[in-house]
Amino acid sequence: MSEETKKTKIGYYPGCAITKCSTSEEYGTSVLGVSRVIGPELVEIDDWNCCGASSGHATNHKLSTALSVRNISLAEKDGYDEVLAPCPMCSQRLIVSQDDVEKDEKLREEVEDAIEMPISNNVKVSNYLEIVKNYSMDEIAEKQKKKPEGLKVASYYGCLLVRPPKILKFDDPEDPKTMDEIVTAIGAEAVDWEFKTSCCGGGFTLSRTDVVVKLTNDILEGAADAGANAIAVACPMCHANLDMKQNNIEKETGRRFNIPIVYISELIGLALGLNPKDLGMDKHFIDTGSVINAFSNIEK
Amino acid sequence: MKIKITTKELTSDFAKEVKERSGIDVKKCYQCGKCTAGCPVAYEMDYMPNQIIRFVQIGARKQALTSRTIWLCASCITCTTRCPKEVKIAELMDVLREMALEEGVANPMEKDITTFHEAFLNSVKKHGRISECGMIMEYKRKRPKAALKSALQDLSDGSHLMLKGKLSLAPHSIKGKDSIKRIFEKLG
Amino acid sequence: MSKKIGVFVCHCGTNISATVDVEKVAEEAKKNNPGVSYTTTYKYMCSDPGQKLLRDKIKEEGLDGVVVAACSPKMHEHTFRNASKKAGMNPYHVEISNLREQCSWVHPDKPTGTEKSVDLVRMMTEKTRKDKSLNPIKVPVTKRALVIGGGIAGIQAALDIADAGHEVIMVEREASIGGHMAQLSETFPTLDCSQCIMTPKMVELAQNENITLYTWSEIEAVDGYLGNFDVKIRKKARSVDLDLCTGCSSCWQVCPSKKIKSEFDMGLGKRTAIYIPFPQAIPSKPVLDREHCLLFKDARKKNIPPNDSKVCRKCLDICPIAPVKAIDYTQEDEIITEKIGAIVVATGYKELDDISMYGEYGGGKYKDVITGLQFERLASASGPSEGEIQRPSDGKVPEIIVFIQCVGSRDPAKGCSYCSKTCCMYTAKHTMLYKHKVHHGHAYVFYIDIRCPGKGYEEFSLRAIEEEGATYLRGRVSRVYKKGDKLVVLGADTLTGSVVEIEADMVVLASAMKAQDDAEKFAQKLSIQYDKDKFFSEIHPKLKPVESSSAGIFLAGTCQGPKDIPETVAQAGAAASKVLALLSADELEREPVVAKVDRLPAPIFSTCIGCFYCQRVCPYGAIESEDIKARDGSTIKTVARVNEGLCQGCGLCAATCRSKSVELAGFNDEQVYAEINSVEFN
Amino acid sequence: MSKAEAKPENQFEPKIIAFLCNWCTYAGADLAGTGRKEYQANVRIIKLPCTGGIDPLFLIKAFERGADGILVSGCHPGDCHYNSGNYHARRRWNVFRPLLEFCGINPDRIQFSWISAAEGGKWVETINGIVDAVRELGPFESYQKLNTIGPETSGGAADASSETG
Repeated sequence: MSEETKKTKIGYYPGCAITKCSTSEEYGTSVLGVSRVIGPELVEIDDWNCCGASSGHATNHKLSTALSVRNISLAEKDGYDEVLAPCPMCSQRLIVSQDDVEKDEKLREEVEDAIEMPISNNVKVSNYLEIVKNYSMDEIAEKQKKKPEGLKVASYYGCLLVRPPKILKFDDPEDPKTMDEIVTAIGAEAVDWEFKTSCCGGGFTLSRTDVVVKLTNDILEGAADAGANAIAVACPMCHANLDMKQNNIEKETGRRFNIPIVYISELIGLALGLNPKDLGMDKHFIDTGSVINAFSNIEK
Repeated sequence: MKIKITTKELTSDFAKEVKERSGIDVKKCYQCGKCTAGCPVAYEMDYMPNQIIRFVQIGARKQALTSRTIWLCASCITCTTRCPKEVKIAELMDVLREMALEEGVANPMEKDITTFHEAFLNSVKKHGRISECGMIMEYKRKRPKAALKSALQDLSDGSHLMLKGKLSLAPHSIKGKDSIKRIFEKLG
Repeated sequence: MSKKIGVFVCHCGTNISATVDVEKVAEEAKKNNPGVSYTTTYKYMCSDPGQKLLRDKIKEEGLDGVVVAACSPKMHEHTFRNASKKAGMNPYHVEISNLREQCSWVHPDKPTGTEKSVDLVRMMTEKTRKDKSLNPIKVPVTKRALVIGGGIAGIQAALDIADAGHEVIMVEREASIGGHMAQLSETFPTLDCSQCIMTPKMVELAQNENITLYTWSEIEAVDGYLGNFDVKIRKKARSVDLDLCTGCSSCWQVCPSKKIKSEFDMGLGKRTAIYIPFPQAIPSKPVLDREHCLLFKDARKKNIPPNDSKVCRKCLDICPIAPVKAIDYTQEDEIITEKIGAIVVATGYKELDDISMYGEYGGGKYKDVITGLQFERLASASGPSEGEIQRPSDGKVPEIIVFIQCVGSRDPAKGCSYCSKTCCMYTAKHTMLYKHKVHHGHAYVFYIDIRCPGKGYEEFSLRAIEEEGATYLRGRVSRVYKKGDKLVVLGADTLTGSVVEIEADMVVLASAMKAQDDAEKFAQKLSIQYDKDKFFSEIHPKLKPVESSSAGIFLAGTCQGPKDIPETVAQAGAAASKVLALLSADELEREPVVAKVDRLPAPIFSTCIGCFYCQRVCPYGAIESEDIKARDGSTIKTVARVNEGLCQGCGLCAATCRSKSVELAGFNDEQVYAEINSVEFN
Repeated sequence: MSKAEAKPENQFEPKIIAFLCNWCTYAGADLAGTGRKEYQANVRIIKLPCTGGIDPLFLIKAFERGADGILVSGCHPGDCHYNSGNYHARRRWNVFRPLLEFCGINPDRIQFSWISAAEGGKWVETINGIVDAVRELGPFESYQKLNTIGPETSGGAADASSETG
C-alpha cells in the first residue's frame, strides 16, 4: 500500500506555456484540477526552467540539451522517479535530451558541467495521456458525474507526442489510440479520422503564420469531414494554432469551421462534473459552449 | 544551378563533418524521397528535404547551409519517423541550422524565423522561463515588417489574449536565473 | 618419427601479400622449427601450377606433412588435400592456415598482419605434426530422393530426378501442389498465362510413376546423413480418403460454410469448409478444414468426438462413394517413415502480407490498399472477380491506380534490407494487365530504382512506360489516407523536386518476398544454415549455389532468397543434377572425422570405464556398448564403441569422456594442445 | 578504439585464444573477412567441429600458456549443426565459470557468445569488445608465474620460440 502511494506522487513540470497567466494556462489549470479529483498527486518541480523548446534545438543542440536536462536533474534531486510534462514540446525535449546524453558520453560531460549537477537519468518523463492511461482510467469510471450526448470528438495528437517513435516509445506513430480510448471512456464518440498526427505548423505561429493557416486548415477540414463536432488536443501549440487560426482561415478561404478545440483534460474535467470556468474553458477563441452543454448528469 | 567540384571548392568532406558533429550518417540515404513526400512544409521550401540531404552527400556545403528549407522545417519529425534507412532528417536540419548560424550564412529571406528563435532564447536567458510579452516585443521590434504583415491579426490575437488574462506582462523569473545564465555562457 | 613438413605460403594475387609479408612468414616458419624442412611462397597456390608445385615438392622433398597458408579452409582445403593424395601422401596430413579471410583482409597494417600470420602458420605446423593418417569412410546410398515443397521449384526438381529414373517422394504442406506460381495471373516478360504453363507440369508430376506425392503433409523429422536419411513425414488428417475419393465435387457444393476467406485468393475470395484450393488443384480431391467446419466446431464446443456431433453431415451424406464413404471425420494424423538418399529443399517464400506495419499506407486498414499477390488474384481469370480489376471494397473499377514499389524491401527500418528482385518486373506487368483491362484508366508507379537486368526485362519495363502509358514517378510514398471514397496518395517525384498528391481509387503495394514464417524452425530440423533474413544459406555464394551446409541436402528456389521463375527453374534443375550425381554412385565417401573409443592390448583392453556419459550426450545415438569377452565367453568389461556410420564428428563424446578414452579424428586432444602450445604469448 | 586509429605507444596488446565451431562462428569470422571488416589482430583461432567438443581443460591450458583472454563462440541456440552441441557447451560453461572464479581467475577474461555464419559484423564487435575489455584488465600473469615454478609440462618446438617472446 505504502509503495503504491509513493508511486503516485509525480513531479510536475508545467513548462512556460501552460503556467498561470500564460497563453495556454487553461491546459495547466485543467490538468491540475482533474488530478485533484482522480489523482495522481502532482507536485511542481522547484525552480524549473524553460526547456528551450523549438528555438533551442533548432539553433543550438547542446544548449537545448542542457536546458532540458537541468529540469530532470532537479526532479531527481527532489526525489521523483516520474515527471509529468503535459506540454508535448516539453516532454519530447526532455525525453530526447535524456536519450542524447545517455548515448553521448562527451555531451553528457559538457552538460553536467554546464548545469552544475550530475545526470543520473533515472527519472521517467511522461506525457499527459500516458499519466491518465496508467493511473486514472479506473478513477474516471468511478468518479464520473456527467456524460456527453452526441459529442463526436476527433483526437488530435500532433507531432511531438508520438515522434520520434524510437525514442519516445509512445503508442502507434501512424495511428495512435490512447486519446481515443480516453474520449471513449468518458462516453463521447471517438471519430476515426486521418489527421491524428499531421503537423499543425507548431512554432511558426508568429513567424510564418501563412504556413500555420494552411496546415491547420487541412486538419480542421479532415475533422469536419469525419463528422467531428469537437477536436481534443493535449498540446498547447496545437491548441493555439487550431483555436486561433480559424478566424484567419475564414478570412482566406471563406470557410468557417467553428469547431471548438478542447484539451483532453478539460473533457475529463467536464465528465467529472467540474465547473467549466475552473477548467479555463472560457478562455478559448472558439466558443466551447456546445461541448459544455453536451454534458449532462448521469442518472443514478 | 551548378555545383562545381574542384579540389579548391571541396577541401573538406561535408558529410563527414556533419556525421562527426551529430552522428547522422547521410551516406545511408538512397534518395527515395519519402521524407519529401511526407513533409508538411515542402510546398514552401526552395529545396526538397531529400535535396538538402543530397547537397550534404555530395559536399555542396553552400547550397545546404544557405537554403531556406532548413529554416522552414517545422521539426515535426515525420521524415525521420518514416525514413526506411533510419536517417535522422529532422535532426539533420537542426545541425545545418546551427552551422548556418555559426558561419553567418543563414538565408536572409527567413530572417523572421531566425529572429524569433533569437528573441525566444534571449527571454529564456534573462528569466529562465519565457516572458511572452517581452519575447513578442523583441521580435516585433526587430522584425517590424513581419509585425506590420500580421498587425491586423495581432490586434485580434494579442488583445484577445490579454483580455482573457492569458498574456502576462510581468516576466516569469526563476530563482536560479544565474545558473541559467551560466548555461548560456558555457554553451550558448 | 619426426615429420618432414612443407609450408606453402600463398600470395593470392595481392589479396594476401598486400598486407602480409609472405616471404617473412615463410622464413619464420622455418626458424627454430627443425620439423619444417621446406618452405616457399607462390602467387596462386590453388591454381594448376600451384597444385603441381605442391605435388612435386611432396615427392622431391619427401614431405609427410603440409601446411598451406592461404585462404579459408572452407575454400580450398579439399583442393590441397586432393593434390597431396595425388602425390601419394595421406590427405589428412594437410592443414590450412587462414591468412586471407581471417588475417590479410581484416588487418590492413602490414607488420600486424605479418606477425599474426607467423603465429597462424606455426599453429597449423604444430597441429600437422600430430596429424594421423585417416581414410575416408564408405557408406551405401539409398537411391531415392525427397523433394520438400510442391511449387515450381519442387516440381521441376522432382520431374528432373524422376525422369532420370530415380524414385522421388514429394511432400507438400498445402492441399495441392502448385505453390505461388499457380496463383499468378500472367508472367513476365512474355505475359503468358501462368496456369497455362504450370498445370501441365502439375499433371505430369501426378502421373509420373516414379513420384510419390504426399500433399497436406509436413516433414516431422530428418535423421541420418548423406545417402542414408531417415525422414519422418506427418500426413495431416485430411478427413478425406484419397484412394476412395473421385473428386466429384458434390461435397464442397453442399457445404454450408461458404464464407471462409480463401488462402489461395489471398483473402479476396471465399471458399467452403471442405474444399479444393483452386479448380486445377492436384490432387483434385478436397480437404476438410476442421477449424471452420460446423461439425468440428460443434464437437469442440461440446467436447465430444466429431463423429458424435449431428450438427451438419452434409458432405458425408452426399458423398456418392459406396459402400465406404470417402469422407471420414475420424481420420487422424499419420506418421510415415521413408529412407532417403538426398533431399531437395524447395519450401518457397512468403509474401509480406502483414502490411499493417505500414500504418502510413493504411495497410490492413483500407480494403483498397492491397498487396502484389492480391492484385495477381484480381487480375487472374480464375480469381475472385474472374479477371476484372475491381476494388475489393465496392467492386468499382479503379480509374486511377497507384503502385508503390519497395514495400518491405530495401527498408531496414521496418521490413528487410534486401531487394526482393522481382517487384520491378511484376509491377511493370501489373500496369500492363491493368491497362489491358481498363483502357481509360491511369496507372502510376512510385519507384526508387527500376531494376530489370534479365533477358528481355529492360525492354519489358520500357514497354510499360512507352507503349502502355504507365506513369513512373521517381520517389517513395510517405502517406496514404482516405478522403471520401478516394485514397489520397502523398508521394514525391525527386526528379522534379516536388511533392505529388494523387487521388487514387486503389493502391497496390509491391510487397517484399520474405522467408517462410517457420523457416528458422525448419532449418533447425534439417540442420541447415540460414542467413539473417532466414533464407537458407548455400555453402558458397558463387561456386556452390545449391548446396546447403549439410551434405546431401540441396536448395532450390525462393527458400534460398528472392528470385523469379526462370531463375527458380534453373536452380531447381541444378539441384536435381546434384542429386542425380549422388544417386548415381553405389557408395559414397565420407570425411573420416569421427570419434573412436580406444582399444588397447590385454589386460587393459580399453581405458573406457563404461560410464556411458558419451552415450547420453551423443545427438545421433552413435554410441553403442560392446562386451569385451574372454575366450570362455565371459564378459571381461563392457565398454563404449562408436558406430562410424552414424557418427557425425561433433566431438561431444570426447569432451565429455572422463577417462579420455574417446578421441575425435582430426581434432584430437594432442592436436588441439599442440595448437594452443604453439601460440607465442607476450 | 576499434579501428585504425593511432595506437598509443607501448599499449598492452593482449593475446586472446578463440575456440570456434566450424559451422557458425568460424564461418562468421570468414564472412567478416569477405566483407573486409577491420578488427583488432589480437585473436588466434582454434577451430573445432562444435563448441560442444571443447574440453574445459583446453581453456585451462590456454591460460596456463599465457593467454590473456579466451573466447568461446558457436551457433545460436537451436542452430547447432549437431542439433544440441552448443547446449552442452553452454551447460559446461555454467559450471566452468564459478570454477574459474574459485581459482581466482577473473571470469571477465572469458567470453561466451553465439555468432552465426551470417554475422560478420557481430564477430567484429565481439572481438573488438573482448580485446578492449581484456586490455583494460591488463596482462594475465598468475598462471605464468605458476608455470615458471612448476616443471615444464608442454612440449614441442613452440617452447623454444616462446623464450624469445
